Amino acid sequence: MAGAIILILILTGIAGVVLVDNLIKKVMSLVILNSAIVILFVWSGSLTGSEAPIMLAGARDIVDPLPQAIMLTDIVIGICVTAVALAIVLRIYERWGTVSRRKLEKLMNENDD
Amino acid sequence: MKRILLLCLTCLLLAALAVLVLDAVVPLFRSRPANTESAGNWGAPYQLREYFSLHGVAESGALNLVAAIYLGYRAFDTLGETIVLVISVAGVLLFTGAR
Amino acid sequence: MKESKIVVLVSRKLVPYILLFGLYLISYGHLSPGGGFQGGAVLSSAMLLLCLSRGVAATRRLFRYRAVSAVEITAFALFLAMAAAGTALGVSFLGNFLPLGRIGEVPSSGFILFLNLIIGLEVGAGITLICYSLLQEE
Amino acid sequence: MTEALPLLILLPFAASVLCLLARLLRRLLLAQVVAVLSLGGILLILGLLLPVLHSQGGLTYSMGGWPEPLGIALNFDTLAWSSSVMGTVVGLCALLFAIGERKYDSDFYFFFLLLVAGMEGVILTGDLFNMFVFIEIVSISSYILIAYSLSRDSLWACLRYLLLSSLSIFLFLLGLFLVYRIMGTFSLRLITASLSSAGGTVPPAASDSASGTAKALGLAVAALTVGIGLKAAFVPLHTWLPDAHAAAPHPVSALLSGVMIKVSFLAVWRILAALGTTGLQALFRWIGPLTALLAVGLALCQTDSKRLLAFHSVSQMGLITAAFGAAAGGGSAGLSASLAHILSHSLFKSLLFLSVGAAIHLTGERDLQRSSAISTPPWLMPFFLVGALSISGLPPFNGFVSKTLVVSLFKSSPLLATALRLAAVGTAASMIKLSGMFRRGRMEPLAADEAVVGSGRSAPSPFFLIPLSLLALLCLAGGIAPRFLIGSLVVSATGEPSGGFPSAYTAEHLIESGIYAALAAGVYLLIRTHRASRVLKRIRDLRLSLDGSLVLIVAAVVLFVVLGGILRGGFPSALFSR
Repeated sequence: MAGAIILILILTGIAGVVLVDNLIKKVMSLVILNSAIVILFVWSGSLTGSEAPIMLAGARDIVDPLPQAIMLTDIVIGICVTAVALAIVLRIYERWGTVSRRKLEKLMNENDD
Repeated sequence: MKRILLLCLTCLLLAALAVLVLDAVVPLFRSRPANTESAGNWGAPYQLREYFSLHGVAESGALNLVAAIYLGYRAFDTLGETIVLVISVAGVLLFTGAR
Repeated sequence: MKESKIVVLVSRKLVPYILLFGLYLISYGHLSPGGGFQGGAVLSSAMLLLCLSRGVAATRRLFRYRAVSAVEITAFALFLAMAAAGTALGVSFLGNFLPLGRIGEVPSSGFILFLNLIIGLEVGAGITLICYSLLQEE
Repeated sequence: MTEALPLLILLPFAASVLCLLARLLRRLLLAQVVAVLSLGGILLILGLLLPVLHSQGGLTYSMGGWPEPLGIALNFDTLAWSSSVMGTVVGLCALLFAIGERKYDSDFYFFFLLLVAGMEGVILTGDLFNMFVFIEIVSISSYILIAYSLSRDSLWACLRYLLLSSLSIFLFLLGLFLVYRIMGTFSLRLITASLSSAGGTVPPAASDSASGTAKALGLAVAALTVGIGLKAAFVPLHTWLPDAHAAAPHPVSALLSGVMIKVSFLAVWRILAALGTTGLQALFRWIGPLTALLAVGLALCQTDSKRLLAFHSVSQMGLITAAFGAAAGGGSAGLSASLAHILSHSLFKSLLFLSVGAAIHLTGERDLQRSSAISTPPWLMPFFLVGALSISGLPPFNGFVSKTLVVSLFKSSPLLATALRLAAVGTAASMIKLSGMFRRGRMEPLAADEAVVGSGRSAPSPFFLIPLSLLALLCLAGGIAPRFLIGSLVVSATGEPSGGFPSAYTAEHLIESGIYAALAAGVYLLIRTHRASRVLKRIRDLRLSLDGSLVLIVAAVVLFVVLGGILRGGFPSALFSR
């Protein structure tokens, strides 16, 4: 079940990045992809045990803590990339007044000539 | 016309990707080895987990094993992560002109 | 935009508790779920709440831009210093050079506690700065 | 001495903190001095590490004292040494050039230092997830540096690069997940050990069938390769590079084209060496010549000087990947040719970017059609000439040596060799086209900035002269004494016996390069005709849209999985025999 959800998230994310015209929505699709990766790692780590990796008395069958730890790093990096991407999109919007990929590329090609 | 072509191509590729991923990944999840000790030389995720649950607290002094890995065993990743944060903050400030 | 009294009042009362909760998450990060990044994100969410309810300008008067940036840079420098201190004290680069203490108490686990604090401040200040610059009012 | 290893990364990090401080205090000079000092310090440490490296073969440093499956280790071997020397030298030259340009504030040096530090990290790290972190440091700082001028083209190029790169990083993470699931660790060294000790059998993963794991490993390698390969810019993944490298500030273009794409390729190299799938490596044998030929063809059509150079970066990456792929059957001749070309390309391409950048900086004109009327200062010409001769593969420069090595690998397959030779001719022809920039024109430069023009007309600024002459001297030295300079490095990095580095200066190769030059002149005259220039314009206007290039990434993964599987020939058995 969880695997199916992750697959759907991944496919949605890729399709969103590729097919959607709005640049902000493209960035949002990247966020979806990143979340899918986070869920994938944490879910697959959780298959190995049944308790949280907090070693209070009696904890024995813990889940794999490594995926959780590295996903923290991945989440922060995802936030950073998203912030930079949004700042650039903001700047592009200020300059051209549009966030549509097609309009932007048309404007760029016209300006070239 | 171009857009429809792109749409079809994307759907086709996504389907191919899904098939490839499922084909490769599903066998990995089909079974879980019962005996963790039998896994060989760092063969599977089970061994690292085993090590952390046995020695993690004593070695790092933290009850929260995620924190023990995040800041103890793999602190170098965390160092890189803070640098990414600093860079992107400086970058956002540069792009939005808020200085 | 018109200010809503309810939003202003609730956020004003809520912000200290959110900050406190963030500090709790940071300082108990090695004992219970939580940690530097999570606590830092909670800290910056308090700042985001302030920005949204009172406006960025008012928040920036309360927490100066230069002060927040100084916190961020200091935290980053401290992290590097902690990393290098391991080498200097003969442990290893990024090695835990402080005594582990009694496991289960708050002052334990050597430098993990301090790194949690540093990262908490760093993440809190960093995300606050991003909020400041992306939420600028025209 | 191993204790000095983390300093290689820590030094630029600490310097970048000082740059941030310099921004707060508004002291530009502090940032510049600190940046130069930290890169100089890295060079010093690398120099001190060389004897240790010679006596011990390779160094390993465990971060925090945690041994490898638990923690992260830095692996330092000759490959890492030579590529970090390359990165630091080019970085230092670009840094001096940036100081000479006098238009960046201390933020610029902050990002620049972190870019260099990130590349050091990618080279040094022995852990796949840590590699991801450093790749993100490299990519985020390069996004920001590309868009640093906040000009129209650079913003769009930056966003384009960001979206493509984020999609590929997603694939990299997917590959990381599979590697962790199969191998249970991210450590490259342990993965290699585990795969080779398993011999023909599959590692003991949580699978019930051997072929299932092999398939998953194939997918993982393909995803990892595409994930980093986007930055290495071989053919289906090159679409971002011309825009981004052309739009970046000149020193950043030199660093990105000179070092970053090769560092990413070295990461691919490390991954393929550890995970050992010869199928993908054999695929590079075909991708390489294709990349070289296609990119040279596109470069000939360009009129923007920096875009033309950026396309040449792609085509030279084609040569590098071709040599890497030729090593798939075993034997280290391909690997050493690949590394030799990596080193020499980083020198001459950064030289070219910096000299063209200096010309643009001094005249304010980057379009070849217009700039031929404007005269550039005459002292720039020799530097450009060294770079142009070197990239065209003419003696006595380093490009000749390494290019000859690469082409001589393809003796057995005339088709691929012909493609590489055609690419060489095209390269030389487009260099003739580019040299139009440096001719004496009728008009004096019309730069808006009076101070800039003044410094161009009188004595050249030492901040331009020193990096340019250093790079030019290294190009010349690499060509005159290849065995001594490149050869010894390459041989110890790829493990070939010392007699194995062949000499390029045979009569046959010299005549061959003469023929290239003659043909190139012919091609140049051909593309100058009226009819040809219309065709070139039409090709130039064919631009792949953003969505198209995003689709290409997904297509590349599917292609790599399928073709890699086919070339490997039978999944389970041949997979682990490297």
